[in-house]
Amino acid sequence: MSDHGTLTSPEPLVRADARLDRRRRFGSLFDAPRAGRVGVLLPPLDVPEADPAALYGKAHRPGVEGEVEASEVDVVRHFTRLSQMNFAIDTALYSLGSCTMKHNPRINEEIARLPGFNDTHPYTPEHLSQGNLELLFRLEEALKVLTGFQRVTLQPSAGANGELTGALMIRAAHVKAGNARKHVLVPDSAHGTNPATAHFAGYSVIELASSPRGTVELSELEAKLTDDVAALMITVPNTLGVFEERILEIAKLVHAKGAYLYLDGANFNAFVGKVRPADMGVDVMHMNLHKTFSTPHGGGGPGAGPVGVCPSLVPFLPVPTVEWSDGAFRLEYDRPDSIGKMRAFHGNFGVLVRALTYILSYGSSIHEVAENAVLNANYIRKRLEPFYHLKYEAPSYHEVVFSDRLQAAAGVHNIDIAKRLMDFGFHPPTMSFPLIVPGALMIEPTESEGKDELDAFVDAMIAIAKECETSPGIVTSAPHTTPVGRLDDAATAREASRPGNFAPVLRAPVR
Amino acid sequence: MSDHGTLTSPEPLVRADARLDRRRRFGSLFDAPRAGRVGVLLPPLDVPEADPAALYGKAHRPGVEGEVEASEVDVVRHFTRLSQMNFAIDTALYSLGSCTMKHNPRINEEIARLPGFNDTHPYTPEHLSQGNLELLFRLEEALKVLTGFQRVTLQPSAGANGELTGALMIRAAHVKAGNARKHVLVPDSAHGTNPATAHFAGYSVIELASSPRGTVELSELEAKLTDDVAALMITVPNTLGVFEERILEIAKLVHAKGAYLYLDGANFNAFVGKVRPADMGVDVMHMNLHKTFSTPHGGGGPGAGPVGVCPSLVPFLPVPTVEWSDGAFRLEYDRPDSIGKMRAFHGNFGVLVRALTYILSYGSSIHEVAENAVLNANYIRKRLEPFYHLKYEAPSYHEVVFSDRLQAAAGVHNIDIAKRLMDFGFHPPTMSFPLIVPGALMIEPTESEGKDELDAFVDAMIAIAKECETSPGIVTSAPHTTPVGRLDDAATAREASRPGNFAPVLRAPVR
Amino acid sequence: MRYIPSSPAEREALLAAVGAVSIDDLFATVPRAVYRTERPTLPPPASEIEVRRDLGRVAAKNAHLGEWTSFLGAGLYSHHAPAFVSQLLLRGEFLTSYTPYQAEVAQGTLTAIWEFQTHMALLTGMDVANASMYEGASAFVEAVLMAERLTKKRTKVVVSTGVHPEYRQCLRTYLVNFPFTIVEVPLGKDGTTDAGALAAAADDATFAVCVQSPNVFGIVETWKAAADAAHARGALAIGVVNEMFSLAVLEAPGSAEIDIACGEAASFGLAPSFGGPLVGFLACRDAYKRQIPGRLVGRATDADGRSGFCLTLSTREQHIRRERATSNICTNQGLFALAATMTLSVLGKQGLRETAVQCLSKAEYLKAAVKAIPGPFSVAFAGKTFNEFALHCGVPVNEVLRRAEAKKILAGVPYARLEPSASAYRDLLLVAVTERTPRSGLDALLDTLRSF
Amino acid sequence: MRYIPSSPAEREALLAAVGAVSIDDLFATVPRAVYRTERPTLPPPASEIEVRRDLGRVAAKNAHLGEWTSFLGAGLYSHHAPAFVSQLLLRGEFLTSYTPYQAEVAQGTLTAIWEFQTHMALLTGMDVANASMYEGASAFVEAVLMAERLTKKRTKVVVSTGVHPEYRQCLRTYLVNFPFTIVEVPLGKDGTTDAGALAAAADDATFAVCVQSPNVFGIVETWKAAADAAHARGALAIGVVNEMFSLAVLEAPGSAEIDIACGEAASFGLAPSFGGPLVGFLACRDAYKRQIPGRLVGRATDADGRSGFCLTLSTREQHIRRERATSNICTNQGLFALAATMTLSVLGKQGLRETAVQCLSKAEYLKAAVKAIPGPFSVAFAGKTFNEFALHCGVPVNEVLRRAEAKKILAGVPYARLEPSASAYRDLLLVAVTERTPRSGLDALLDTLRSF
Ligand SMILES: Cc1ncc(COP(=O)(O)O)c(C=O)c1O
Ligand SMILES: Cc1ncc(COP(=O)(O)O)c(C=O)c1O
Repeated sequence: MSDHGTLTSPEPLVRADARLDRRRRFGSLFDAPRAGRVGVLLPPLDVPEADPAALYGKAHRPGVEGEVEASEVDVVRHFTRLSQMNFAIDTALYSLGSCTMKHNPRINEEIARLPGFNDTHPYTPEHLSQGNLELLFRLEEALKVLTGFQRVTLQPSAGANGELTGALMIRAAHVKAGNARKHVLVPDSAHGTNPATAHFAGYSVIELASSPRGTVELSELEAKLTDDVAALMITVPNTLGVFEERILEIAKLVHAKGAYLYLDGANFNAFVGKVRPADMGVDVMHMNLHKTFSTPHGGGGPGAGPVGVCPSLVPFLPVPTVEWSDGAFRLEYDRPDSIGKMRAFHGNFGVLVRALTYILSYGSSIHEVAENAVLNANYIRKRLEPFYHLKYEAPSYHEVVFSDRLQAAAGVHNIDIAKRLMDFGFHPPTMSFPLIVPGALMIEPTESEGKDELDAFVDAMIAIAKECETSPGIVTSAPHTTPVGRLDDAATAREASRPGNFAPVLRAPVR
Repeated sequence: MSDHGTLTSPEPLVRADARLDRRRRFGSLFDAPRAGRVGVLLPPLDVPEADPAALYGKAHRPGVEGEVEASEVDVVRHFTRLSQMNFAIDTALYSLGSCTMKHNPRINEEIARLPGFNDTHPYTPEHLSQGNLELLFRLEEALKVLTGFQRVTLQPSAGANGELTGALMIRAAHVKAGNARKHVLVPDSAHGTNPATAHFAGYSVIELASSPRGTVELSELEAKLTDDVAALMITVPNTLGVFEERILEIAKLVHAKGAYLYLDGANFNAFVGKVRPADMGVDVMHMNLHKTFSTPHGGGGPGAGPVGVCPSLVPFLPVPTVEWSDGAFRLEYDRPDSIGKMRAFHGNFGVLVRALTYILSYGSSIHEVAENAVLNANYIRKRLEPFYHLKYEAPSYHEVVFSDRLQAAAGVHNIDIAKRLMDFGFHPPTMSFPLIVPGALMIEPTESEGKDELDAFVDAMIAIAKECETSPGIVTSAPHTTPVGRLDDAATAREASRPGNFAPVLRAPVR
Repeated sequence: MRYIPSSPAEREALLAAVGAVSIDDLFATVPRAVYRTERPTLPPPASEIEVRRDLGRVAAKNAHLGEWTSFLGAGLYSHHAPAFVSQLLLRGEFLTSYTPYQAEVAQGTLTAIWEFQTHMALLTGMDVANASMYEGASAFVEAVLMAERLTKKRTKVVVSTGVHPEYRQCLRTYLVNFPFTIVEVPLGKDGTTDAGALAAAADDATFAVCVQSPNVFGIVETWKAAADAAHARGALAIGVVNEMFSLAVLEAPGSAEIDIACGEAASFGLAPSFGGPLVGFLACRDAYKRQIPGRLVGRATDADGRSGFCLTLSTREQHIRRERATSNICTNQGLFALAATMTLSVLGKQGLRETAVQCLSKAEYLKAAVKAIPGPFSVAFAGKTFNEFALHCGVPVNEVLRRAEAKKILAGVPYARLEPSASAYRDLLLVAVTERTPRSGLDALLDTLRSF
Repeated sequence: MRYIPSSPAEREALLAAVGAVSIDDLFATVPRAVYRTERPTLPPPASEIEVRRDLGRVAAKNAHLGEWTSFLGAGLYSHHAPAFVSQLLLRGEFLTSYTPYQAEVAQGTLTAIWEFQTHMALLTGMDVANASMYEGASAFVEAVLMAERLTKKRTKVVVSTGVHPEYRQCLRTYLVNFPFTIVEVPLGKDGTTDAGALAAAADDATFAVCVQSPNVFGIVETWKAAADAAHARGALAIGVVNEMFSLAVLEAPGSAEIDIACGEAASFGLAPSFGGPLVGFLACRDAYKRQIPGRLVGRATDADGRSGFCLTLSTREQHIRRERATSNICTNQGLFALAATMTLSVLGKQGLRETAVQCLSKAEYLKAAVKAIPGPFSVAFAGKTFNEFALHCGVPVNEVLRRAEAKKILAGVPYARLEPSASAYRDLLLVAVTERTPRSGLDALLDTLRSF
């Protein structure tokens, strides 16, 4: 019996007949009017009851019309049922490239939920928050060890927010040096947040066309690297999974022009413990703790985007920093060149607790993360190369980007392959970028997949490639086993056909 | 759009074609040999390492051959995937009669997990366990209020264990009075644990045939109530959901013979807060905290089966009891007539914490539990009566027992209806008893179902009744939407055909 | 390592399959000068037992709200967190999934986000809301930038100083590189933003007028004053809320002609967690939806007519629009938007209202009692409040804190901590209550004040 | 009430549908004399906020193992509980389902039970194991009753006094009404059950000979002695284990001719929870499986050949066989059998062994150090031990406990607490360690002993 995690024979698990399948469907809690139902009890009011109508007069609002009315039972069931419609890392390999969907250890959740961390207010006096400050201090120290940077700010709320923090520091440094400069260079393979960030930092974006290897073309860089360039934002390995072999020369060129080298550290998972970015000449880099450092993605967030900086950028770090002096930790606000604050309070603290827990768990073995992430991606590449087109052939690191070129001939596109993969029980690859690979299938297995799961995934991808030849209709009409069929297509199509007129239903109506 | 929790149109959610459905199946962790995988790290050993081989010599065992080898990732995924194959109260109405599958509030879980409760050892000195003893004391007090008994022991591990505790106390009392007596009377409608318990207490069982109303036939009782009868074990409301209207006369008859009246309190949910069993003349009763008091059933357990007793049985309670004196709680072992201990330590303490949490949450409104449980069962009865046969027509309390009589004509049996109900998203009713209703469908909705969910369930039952007429094959071949089809049939059949020869596969082989 | 499934033998098999002799082969394109062969200088891997011991000790050094009576607020309020919420958040299907790019396998997340959008829209009285922002301050900044895009070619934003100082500080940080000026309008004697000053500050170059209510001193503002000031000049009015329960008893910004509402929704059951992760929100009129930053979920139907949810209007976003996107936000606060949604669902209409009335009542009780104390304390402003107010201290604020700490009370947030430069407010202590603050706690604080 | 979904209006609709005017109508067959119209005399309903406050204070009165260094064992040992276990146990699909009577909708529970059975069988070296018993003591009683059924018409059970006193006490409680005699065999000088005495006590009326290893004093017994004593007289040998990690370094009962193994499996990551819920187990040779008490899960295939799991051999059970059932057990310890299964899965072969070696090493360290202390303490027995040993105290045991408590140490379990009547053992303190006990804890206990 080979019943364990491998693919079944094509025999159906669910009988086919419409008459046989009577499963219930559940929509939104707002769909079912349950007037008069109650979900919570409060303690009896132990002070005289104030009358808001009398107190506020005209400004009084009698309540929130349209809000849910439900019992605790209704609510627990609703969200339990909802969850059952999600794919997740906890259920199978989640190949969404660039997102580093790795195992999220449960000890992280436990530690982050300790009341001593979780139930503390950010304005608690410092002498009563020494544990929290120690945690921040220790995480910064660990990230300094791993990156080689002089200091690391933990404040940014996510990767993109870290990018902006970095860009603002760069700009502040240039301003301080007398010239803000005008442009930021961004390779055409970059993630969308990079150009967006540059824009929000007040820079215009100049795109660098990639070399045939998918990396930065040095001649292109030199051509565009004027005195008006504030920084080059690169990603290493880049979104093709390719390492910038000539990173040291790139850094030299950039520095020679007085510009800064920004590293998008979203792909730190490919080299954590193996290379310190500061050693490569990187001046500033954000890390996505929700990628490399295993904090859960939570259906879209939260994340945390600490930013490490070289010595010359230290004065510009956001306030406060955490300092140790006279036997105590304290928050330092007195930093005259600081860019200020990126958000209220001290960052996504709970995410930081999880990340430190993870770093302590790996400790000095953390380079194994990178080693196995790269090994797994290469294994997938090797096994799928005969079946899917690989536009860029440079060695892969943590991810590999195929395209649908071979399948497109039969009218099957990356989106179809992605949807069909759902029927096989896997989360699809990333398709929205890199833009330089049309029909991209960006696959990042991470280190937390074992050989058996990699094989199951590869077998599914191969089976689909074969289906594209033998019965492409099955693929283009996929998925067949999910609670709903394709929805986004409809919306996107409608939007495209009536740009500006498309009116999606963004909320429940008030009854 | 009517998309919320009601039944869908017969249109299939899953496409039918075998070629379309490629879902993965997962078996047991023991199926997949993963030699060399590691799931935990221990702290480095901080004392000299002992050599078990040298120490134990012949008795040394080098390890446990055949044990799992898996990474944390494998294990988390395995159990997540397993869980997804279960129906549960948290997903929908769970009609399993007699089991009182009610909402299990999450605050109970939170409180039971407080380290002050959860991480305490039973042999911690009493002065360092005052909180635990207080909890036991308060729960006993609350159960005394609800039952009217003199005392309640919290030690029994589940309902059946409570029954045995009660039976042993009864026997001890008779022995002390000079005659252990020989028999226990048990109605033919009783749950299987009742006769089994009587047997394990050293009594022989005499069955009482039920009246046409499904209740105790007083003439039958009088006929069988000899001086050798130690006790009558009844269930109120009984397993038909019918209240023993003549309970007071029954009690009088039993007491007149010097016998004890034992109440199986599994159905306390039907009258908690409405009737105190001691007021009805009951001498001893167990409660299933995992039923009436909402502690989770956990896929089969744990439960807790506290037993309340009238004054004359108090001396026989298990040791220890919890007493309050001199400003402290203490465990009292010095009870010379005690039956002894029913288990190690102090009972299923964690379950007791959950039950007290629940009782505090309802407080003086706890009678609403019974009121709504009975209301819901009656609503189901009313709506299903036109479609299913009701053998006993006496008023229903917390549950209603239909039979498959009408459907059996078309060759459809209770088991088929049960399996088909799965396709509609509900857990089937109980079928294994009461034995006096052939083809029983014992339905207990509990108070924690709202009108909408009751309606959805009823609609499904009605739809199935109609299918039995129009397309019985769909019902007899159900379920169609579950990860596996019927398994138990095969095993049961094989066992029946080769009694004593059937060799089920009870474990994984050692590779 | 327990988080890396493959055994050494399996890793060898993988290496062999890719045709590599050693792991180093896979890193061949890394410049040798920076390729590290020694292990990182971190301590050895820690077991769960050790991590629990180590970080458990660290956590124990903090004063946490389970053991202290807290009057801390100032933008983050500790309300009731229903027990089921944190337990359901642990479900792997929620916890370990990502942005629902693939709708068919993410209906759970998508439905919940759509419900979050609905809740935020209902509470603020707006037409639409997005899938979440990082937290209140950055949501505020995004709202201001959005207003700028919507009005075009204007350069000035008018901000009440009643807006939380950290929010204003963030605005300065984010706007420094744009040719915009920020004009801050001071508060009047009663603690509300002076309507005249607001109107005066707004001119034809103004793209937004921003107020917060209740403001940082807990004072209820008149939304209409900001709306009028803005609309008189063709600007948009932005309403900031960071105590969302106030919206169950106070006029919604959307009902008072505010154009964009934004702020912090952590009041809905989120643990304070030293200030994050929280959950920002941004809601607005339907006409402005194409300038909303961040994700949006819409309801749609599939080819077979089944209703479902999917990401929509994505062309606003960075992954499509790149440098012309409405924001650079990508990862948001999904899990905590879900937590707030769960909490709101179980609170419901009635729970929202009851909670708000309790908060209000407790604050009123405290204010009345403070006024009755003959000592050096007074309620700083006459304006109406909800669950927080500024206590004027005639003795050093730190002395008040210290005395309270001795009784395990966190008496409040010194305003000086938020804005050290605001010397006029140096003697103010912000005191907040919620439905979790028991009368005994209120009385204990009053006793402390009476001791002066 | 929040746990009762229907609104008052819905309840009215239900009442109307059933044709009742009031709820009282539904209770018409309850004798009026006992039907209560007043509310129960309990306090008013408590909110989550109040329950947390109330029971949080109660819990805080206990000494818990997170804050104390504990050497408590005596049948219940606090081993490492992997973080994921308690989180996955909260999944409603596990938590809020019941006995998997309906296999098609319970494959999760069934698979896990089957794995539990496999783990127990592997550890004990037996062929089969059941789905769980309540806990160790009742598992032991069930094993004895099972042996009686298997041997027929015999009346005597021989039990080593090395079996946990509470287990023996339970045996007396359960057996009192049967015509069976219990013969207890004392321990020899070295703390093991005297093999000769065991053989002598067994006769042709004997149906079972029972030993525990490690026994209640932590001493490793020789299974074979019990097996020989039993088999020489046609009786069955029962082996009790309540420190399951010992089976990773010590001979399995099933490899030493023991017929039935039973005991407590809480060592696999269960919280002590003041003694319950725990998880008992019972394993035996294949030939005896039809006399096993409680549930059994088997692997089977459905009509389409798909592999699955279902309850099997149910005709042993009370719901079918009634008074002739092999036990009256119905509800068992499902969720905690699952917890143990999860823990065992992640420990795996290597983790089991490593944990056992650590336990052994720490106990040996402590024993050696005790022997080196010149004071009034000694190791009571010369027999080999695993992770627990009996410390002979030349000073009052309670004085030792008290001094340790001052350092937040729970020094051990006084044997007198388990069996006050055993005056020969009055001066013994049972001292247990696990892999969670750090060296610093061991040394702190030693310091306390040295202080005498
Ligand atoms: C390459 C790259 N850069 C930047 C980001 C933005 O990070 P975040 O989503 O945390 O804002 C991402 C992830 O989404 C990414 O993959
Ligand atoms: C009527 C009745 N009596 C007794 C029991 C036995 O209780 P338990 O399963 O807790 O041992 C049950 C439940 O299973 C029951 O329904």
